[in-house]
Amino acid sequence: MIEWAVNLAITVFAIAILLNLYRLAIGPDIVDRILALDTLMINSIALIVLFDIRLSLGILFEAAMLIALMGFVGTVAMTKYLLRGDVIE
Amino acid sequence: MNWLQRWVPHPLFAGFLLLLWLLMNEFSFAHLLLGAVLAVVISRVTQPFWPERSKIKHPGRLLRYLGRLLMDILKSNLIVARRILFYSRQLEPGFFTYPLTLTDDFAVTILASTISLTPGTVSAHYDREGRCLLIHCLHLEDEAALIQDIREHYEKPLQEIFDD
Amino acid sequence: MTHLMILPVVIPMLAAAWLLVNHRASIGRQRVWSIFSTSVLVALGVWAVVAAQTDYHTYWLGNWQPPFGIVLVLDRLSAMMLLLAALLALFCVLYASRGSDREGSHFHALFQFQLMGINGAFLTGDLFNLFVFFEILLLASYALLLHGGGRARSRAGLHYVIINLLGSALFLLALGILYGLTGTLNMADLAVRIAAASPDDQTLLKGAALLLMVVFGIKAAILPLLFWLPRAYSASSAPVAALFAIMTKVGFYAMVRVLLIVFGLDPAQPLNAGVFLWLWPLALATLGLGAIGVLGAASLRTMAAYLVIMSSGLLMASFAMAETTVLAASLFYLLHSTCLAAVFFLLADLIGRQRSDGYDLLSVTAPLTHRWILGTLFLVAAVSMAGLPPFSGFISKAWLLQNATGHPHYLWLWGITLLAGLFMIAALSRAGSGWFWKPEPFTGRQRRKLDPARVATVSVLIGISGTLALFAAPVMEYMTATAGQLYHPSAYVQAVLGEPATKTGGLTP
Amino acid sequence: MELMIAAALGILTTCGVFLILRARTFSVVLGLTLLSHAVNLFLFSMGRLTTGAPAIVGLTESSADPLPQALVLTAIVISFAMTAFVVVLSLKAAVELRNDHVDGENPNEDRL
Amino acid sequence: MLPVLGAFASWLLSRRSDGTSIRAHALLAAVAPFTGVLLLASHWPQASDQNALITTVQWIPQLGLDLSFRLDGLSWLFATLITGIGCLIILYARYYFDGKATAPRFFILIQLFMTAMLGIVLSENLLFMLVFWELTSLVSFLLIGFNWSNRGARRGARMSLVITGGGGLALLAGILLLGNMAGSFQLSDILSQGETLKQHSLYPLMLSLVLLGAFTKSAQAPFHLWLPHAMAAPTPVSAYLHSATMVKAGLFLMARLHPALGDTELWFALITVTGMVTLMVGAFVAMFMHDIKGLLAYSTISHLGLITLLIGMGSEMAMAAALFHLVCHALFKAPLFMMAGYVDQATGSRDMQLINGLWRWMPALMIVTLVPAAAMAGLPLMSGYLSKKMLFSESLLVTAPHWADVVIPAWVTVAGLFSVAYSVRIFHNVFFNGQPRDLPVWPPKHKPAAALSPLAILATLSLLVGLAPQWIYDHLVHLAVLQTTVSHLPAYDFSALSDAHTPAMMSLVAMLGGLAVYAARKPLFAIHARLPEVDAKDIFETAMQRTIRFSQTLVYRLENGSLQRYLALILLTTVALVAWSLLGLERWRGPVPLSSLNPLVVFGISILCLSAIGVVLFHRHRLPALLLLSVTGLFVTLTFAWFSAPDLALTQLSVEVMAVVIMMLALSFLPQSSPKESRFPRIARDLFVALAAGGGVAAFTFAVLTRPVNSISDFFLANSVPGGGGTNVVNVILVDFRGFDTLGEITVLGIAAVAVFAFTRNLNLKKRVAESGHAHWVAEPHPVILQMVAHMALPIALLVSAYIFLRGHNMPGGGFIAGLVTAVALTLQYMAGGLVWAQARMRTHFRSLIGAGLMIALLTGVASWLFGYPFLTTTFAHLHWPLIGEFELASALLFDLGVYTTVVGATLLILANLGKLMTIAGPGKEVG
Amino acid sequence: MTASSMPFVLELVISLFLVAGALFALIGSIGLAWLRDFFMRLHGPTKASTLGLGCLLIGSLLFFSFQRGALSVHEAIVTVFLFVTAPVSAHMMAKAALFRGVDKGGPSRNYPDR
Ligand code: NA
Ligand code: NA
Repeated sequence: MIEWAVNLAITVFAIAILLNLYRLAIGPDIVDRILALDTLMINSIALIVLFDIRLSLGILFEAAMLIALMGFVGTVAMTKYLLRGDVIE
Repeated sequence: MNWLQRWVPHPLFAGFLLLLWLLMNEFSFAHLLLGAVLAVVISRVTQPFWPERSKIKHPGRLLRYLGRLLMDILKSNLIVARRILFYSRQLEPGFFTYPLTLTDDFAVTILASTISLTPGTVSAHYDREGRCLLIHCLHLEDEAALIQDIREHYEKPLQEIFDD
Repeated sequence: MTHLMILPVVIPMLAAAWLLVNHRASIGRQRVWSIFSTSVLVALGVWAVVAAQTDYHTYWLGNWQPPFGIVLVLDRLSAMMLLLAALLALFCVLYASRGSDREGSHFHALFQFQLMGINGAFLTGDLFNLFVFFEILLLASYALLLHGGGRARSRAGLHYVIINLLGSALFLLALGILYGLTGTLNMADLAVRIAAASPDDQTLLKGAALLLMVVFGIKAAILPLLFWLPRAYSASSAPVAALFAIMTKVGFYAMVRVLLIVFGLDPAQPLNAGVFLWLWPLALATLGLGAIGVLGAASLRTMAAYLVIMSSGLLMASFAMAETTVLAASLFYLLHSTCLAAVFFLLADLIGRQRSDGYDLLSVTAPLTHRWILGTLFLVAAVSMAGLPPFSGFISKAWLLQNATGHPHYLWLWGITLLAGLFMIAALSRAGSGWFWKPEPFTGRQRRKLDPARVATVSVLIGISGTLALFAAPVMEYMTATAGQLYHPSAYVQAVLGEPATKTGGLTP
Repeated sequence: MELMIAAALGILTTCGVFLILRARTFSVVLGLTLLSHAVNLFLFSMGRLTTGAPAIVGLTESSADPLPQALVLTAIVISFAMTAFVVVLSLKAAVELRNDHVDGENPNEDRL
Repeated sequence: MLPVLGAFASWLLSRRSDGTSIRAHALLAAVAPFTGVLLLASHWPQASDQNALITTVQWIPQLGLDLSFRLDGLSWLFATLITGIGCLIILYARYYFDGKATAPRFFILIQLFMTAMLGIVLSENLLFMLVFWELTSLVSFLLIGFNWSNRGARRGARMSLVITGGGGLALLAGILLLGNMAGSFQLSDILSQGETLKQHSLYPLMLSLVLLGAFTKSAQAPFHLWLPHAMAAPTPVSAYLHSATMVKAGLFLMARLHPALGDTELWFALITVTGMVTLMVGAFVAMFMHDIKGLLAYSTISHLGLITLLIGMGSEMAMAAALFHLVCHALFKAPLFMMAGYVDQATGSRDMQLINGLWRWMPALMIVTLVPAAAMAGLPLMSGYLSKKMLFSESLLVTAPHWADVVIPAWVTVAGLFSVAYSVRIFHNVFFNGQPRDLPVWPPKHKPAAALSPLAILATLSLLVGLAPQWIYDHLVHLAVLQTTVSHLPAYDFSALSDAHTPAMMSLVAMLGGLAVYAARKPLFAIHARLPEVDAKDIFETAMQRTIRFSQTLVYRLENGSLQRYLALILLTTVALVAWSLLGLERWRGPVPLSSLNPLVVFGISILCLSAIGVVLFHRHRLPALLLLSVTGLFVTLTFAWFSAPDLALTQLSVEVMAVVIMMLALSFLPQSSPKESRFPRIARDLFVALAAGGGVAAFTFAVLTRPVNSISDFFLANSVPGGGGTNVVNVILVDFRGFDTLGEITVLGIAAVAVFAFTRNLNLKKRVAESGHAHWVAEPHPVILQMVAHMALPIALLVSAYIFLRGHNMPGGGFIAGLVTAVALTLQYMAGGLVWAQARMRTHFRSLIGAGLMIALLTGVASWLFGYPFLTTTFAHLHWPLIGEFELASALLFDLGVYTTVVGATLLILANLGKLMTIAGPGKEVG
Repeated sequence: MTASSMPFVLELVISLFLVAGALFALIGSIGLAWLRDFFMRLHGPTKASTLGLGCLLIGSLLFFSFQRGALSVHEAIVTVFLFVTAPVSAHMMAKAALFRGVDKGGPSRNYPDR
């Protein structure tokens, strides 16, 4: 049952990712794209976690952690850039 | 206690780090020792980066607050899901300003995060001088009721935790 | 296994790291450390040349046996290159220490990193490790190229960097193909496995060999790949450009090493034959273009850059002849051309500083001070560079042409080389007469002082050219033995892998 | 799957190469990044592709080839260093040359 | 013979220190050649012996280049001429340079030149001879450019160097071929192999190259152009180099090699025709020269042509005539040049239209000039008469090619006619022909009578030759002739010559015709003046300029500063070469069966490709392109994660984010978007290149993936735990098996950071490219809420990186990733709190951190020496301590610490310095 | 996967968490894709996706805790991290949007104008 659930979840997340990409592609504003990317990051964490379960490895936690950290930092950097024209000032 | 304060400026946080370390690793005496060392070293090294003078007076109440927050998140997520899926056309979004009574920046941060996490609202801007939060609401019906709700549910408890 | 072998990498790296840790040290102290480190490298180079006379020396890094661990191999070629690089670097660092190291930040640290990269590239016996050292030496060279700043440097540097990044990508592609088909990275092991590969695989491997030729060709400056060079070299500061004289030679070295060892083990059907087929016309065209560029150059630095291209063309063309004796001669020519190219870059600066106007532009006629000393230096350098007797230029060119006669198409090499020589004579005589004869005597009130240390550095470097000619016989003996060693890859393989190379199928644990 | 991977690497390479042939530094940097992705994936796939078998002793029965992974790791780091360098360099060039073209129009413009 | 060289060397050294009077210089300079003459005289017995005297010292045996000298009749003759005339030239120069500061330079150079010339004629080894050959070109370059402030001198010098130097290169090729064919460069070996050499298939090429060298040196048409312009040199130089010595080097070479290479049809055709053309061109042009030295130069060309013609005929008698005339020419041409110099210095001009009737002012000069001028005209009783008659008689003997038997005699007669005309002219025009006109110096300055002595001596010698030809021939020339021919002929019989009838008739015709032509000079000059003026120097300069301009254009067109072009070229070359190499591939698909498709992989890979294409489509809009690039990076990460490479996934991800942040930092200085610039053809070209490259990569991927491989990786899997002490094999490879790579990798990172520091240190940003927003109230520099969370995140991130660092040896992670996590967390502080705020809280300098990290890694490696192991050997131990339990200590961990430290330092150094560009820290202030 | 040895209830719970998480995330992404203006779109991802991932991570936590026989809280750390950072990301993005005047004439009332 878990396998079935995992596959379903993966499919759903894949659809979610496609929706994110759709938003990323059409924008219209750059902020929309950033938001889409941020969401995409979260959904990829989910994919990574699902890989981990599906492959029964239990070693992809750091990857999930890192995507979370990096996604956050990336989003902050981009928004700061939009706000200030610079990232570090 | 002077030396302790010098070595462990944020004992609470150091303890949190140690706990985190033990959760990440399998428990053993070696890890306890290592975790303690890391907690002390890291909290000392990062001390200069810490926000100034925010003191959590009642850690217990904070835990209770977080627990309630979790439930609210769950509950209101369902509401938002319903709105997004079925009523997206009827939504009447809008901004409103929430006047703050909290003064501590850290407390305000928690409040703003709470507002963002609870569905329907996102805090968009914190005006430090004007002492207010700019909030976007997915479905803005009654502004006053919403402000009252936030004040009762979240701001008051936070005020108690940080107690100023 | 002597630890001296790793020192050419460790010493400069240690020096560089130390310079970074003490980044607040005064420039004087930085110079002392840098010069000291470089001098140690010269001593190590001498040791290496002496040690390499007897046999191959290998060094197992991390005590892991090849092909699993990375191995350093010291043979005659790498020893000679180590010594050459160290000597050249010593002159460059001495010259730079007269002031140009102050123009930007961390000259000496970057310089030492550069040496580390170069020496590592010479020593390593592992193809991926070669890639890593290439990156080190390239990145350091990017930084050194831009040392001092300025518009020209920025643009030339940008081009140089981007082209070399493309080169690095191609290098990795080639490495991927090699690993994907043979499952190993050690050059000796690769040689064994490539020789034993199925004909079908060998076709793909030949593709990898050509990719590598392009990669090394970019660095060594072969015709359609070299257009980054003139500006990059002419834009950089004099001591850096002088050090860069060895950079194209690193490309050449890698070409020789990889094509002869990795793709040349099977004497019946060496895979490198296909590469030589292309290398030959391209290198000849390079030689020709270099000659045209020398004639068309607008400044002495640009001219020197084209001289570098010319010498690269000649080196690669002679290498493409795939004969032991020719390779020996081209190695001798390598020594000569490296020193002389460096001399020209330094001379351009030396002269430029003494001219009242135009720096080293050929189109500008400006009075200069110390006409006699500079003129004499220029004359001697030009004579040697143009291949006129009695300096190393003549000796090396004559030997090269003479040894080339075994090749069926050697007359092409002869013709283009000699024509290039004529172009060089025309260009250099034009430059020299325009600078030293044409202008009025210097009348400016402030007589610029000629830095005796800089002059001495350049003079000694020129002196090397004379010395090379005077003691040509023993040097040629060394080169002949070196070329012989290179055309005997099975000995290399045996020295590295410790068992007869005739065994096919590679090694498995 | 091999065909799919090959096609993907081909597309990545195509995109990267096309971008490095553009006339602005930023596009070139983008292209180089894409190209390095392609190359890294290529080198990685040269150890053959396996799923669910990380090269950790004792975790699974079979194991992926660890060597290309180590190589790619090195390559990633190096290309990161290079990217940082190129970005700063193109910034410097853009500031000093007052435009971000990589095409030199006048060959004599900055010979000196 | 070595003392001669030794004398020069020591002389050159002593020369430097003394700067006294010109007399001392000249005296000193004369010592060597005079000694040389004496030495040569003393060696006459050996030279007259048929066997050559050979001395050899080995220099470069590999090259066949030995310091080897040969003294035989031919070299003796030339050496005597060189040293003898050299003495007189020095004597002449003593007066010529009187009171000039440049005299010492002249004496140095003339000595050097003499050495080189002697080297040419005395070398036994042909390569060694070439050394001297080129040396003469070089020194003559310096001598012609002696008056360097004169434009003509510089141009003339360059021209002569290019032509003779070029000829030298051809000669080098020829000699190398010759040596290769003969197996030696020693003359004795070569001369003994004449037949073999002539049979060789490369003989024509070799001969052409050698002759090219000889012709350029001896100013044979069409390479004669340099000689007239070499007249810019001081007159002693012209008298010595351009009449007696250097130009004779080519003749010497031809004579020297004649026994080995001569007597073939090719030899005859090449040399004779060249000689004939030169003879005529020189004689004809000389007639119309108004410059005395110009006339002499062209006459020299003509005479050189004549000698060449004789050598080309190749018979014993012709050879005898050639060498005899060579001696005669040296003896009469040198004094004529001296006369020209004398007149030039006295009157300040060399124009014969101005100089007239000097006999009244310089009667002595007139008298000493009479003999050589007459000899040049070939008047009876003069040396020139005899040699010309020899020529005429030889010309009659040539019958070999059909055309030659009439053409050559007629030709030489006409040339003789011209030579009479110009000889008469030089004498008559200078000393008679009315009054001088507008001379710059008037009245003419006089020199001491002794200044005429070298002229007088040479004139006397010339006269002697005319009077006693047989004696001179027997004692000087005959020995030389013996060396130039194969057979051993009896001595030339001059009495037989005087009986010959036809030559005498030809002489008479030439004489009368010459006088007639001279008489008709006025209308001839008028006709000549109307002809378009052709200045060889201009032709040469124009040709030179054209070549240079062509080179420049070509080079600029190729190296046009377009990175795109360079890259496209590289890529096309690569594609073409690789495609060529794969032509022989039988099948792309290897034996390994294809694996089935997984929908997840299809999904991921598709998005990877789509996002890459998206980057291309959006590339002109910076920020969206960057976002799409992030997506690409993310999916590369996911690919690594899926295909069993967790370490790679972690690294790729962290690196990606850092790279994007860095790009964004830089982006604020670059234009936010760029206009559409490329036109369709350009895009099509780029698309083609890109598709070709992509296709290549795809093809290789497919080909390799479907083939089996036997990798060395099993060793790593097997030895990771027992040998490296870690279960994460990738990490063990990184810190142990291939730790050397990692050492290099962090070095690269360190260099990049230091370089970024160096670049940004003095970067001046004039303007800030910020967008003009209308709502600055939201754009606080450091949003409070962000600050709070960022600060909280730092210790947690540090803890996580400690975790990742420590377990990296056994699980995915390691120093590099840990370092990046730390760096990212610290970067967050910079973003949230600002550069100044964060920098104030940093307790170390990043550069020190980089250095320290590198040193930790390096010293960990060095430490293994202490235990007698090679660099970077690791060790590990499982320790058991009470209470703590069992734990592992690996030296690799220390190495990894170095990696960690370097990564943190490098990343932050880059970020902080990029960040500082727009802050109050500003340029100039160091950050990190 | 070692699901066979797992108690059914646990399996069910884990599956529920996984599927619920996925659905929440999907709703968030649907919101992102379909809602009318930027500020509305901002709500979906910051909450629904975060919660969805939270559910998923709890599922994973349960799965690996059972598999290893010990509490595995790594996922919890990720969850906490996400819950802490998501509001800040949203805050920053909202600021940026306000700064740029995104969707100024859009459906959101009381658009602040200072
Ligand atoms: Na990212
Ligand atoms: Na977020």
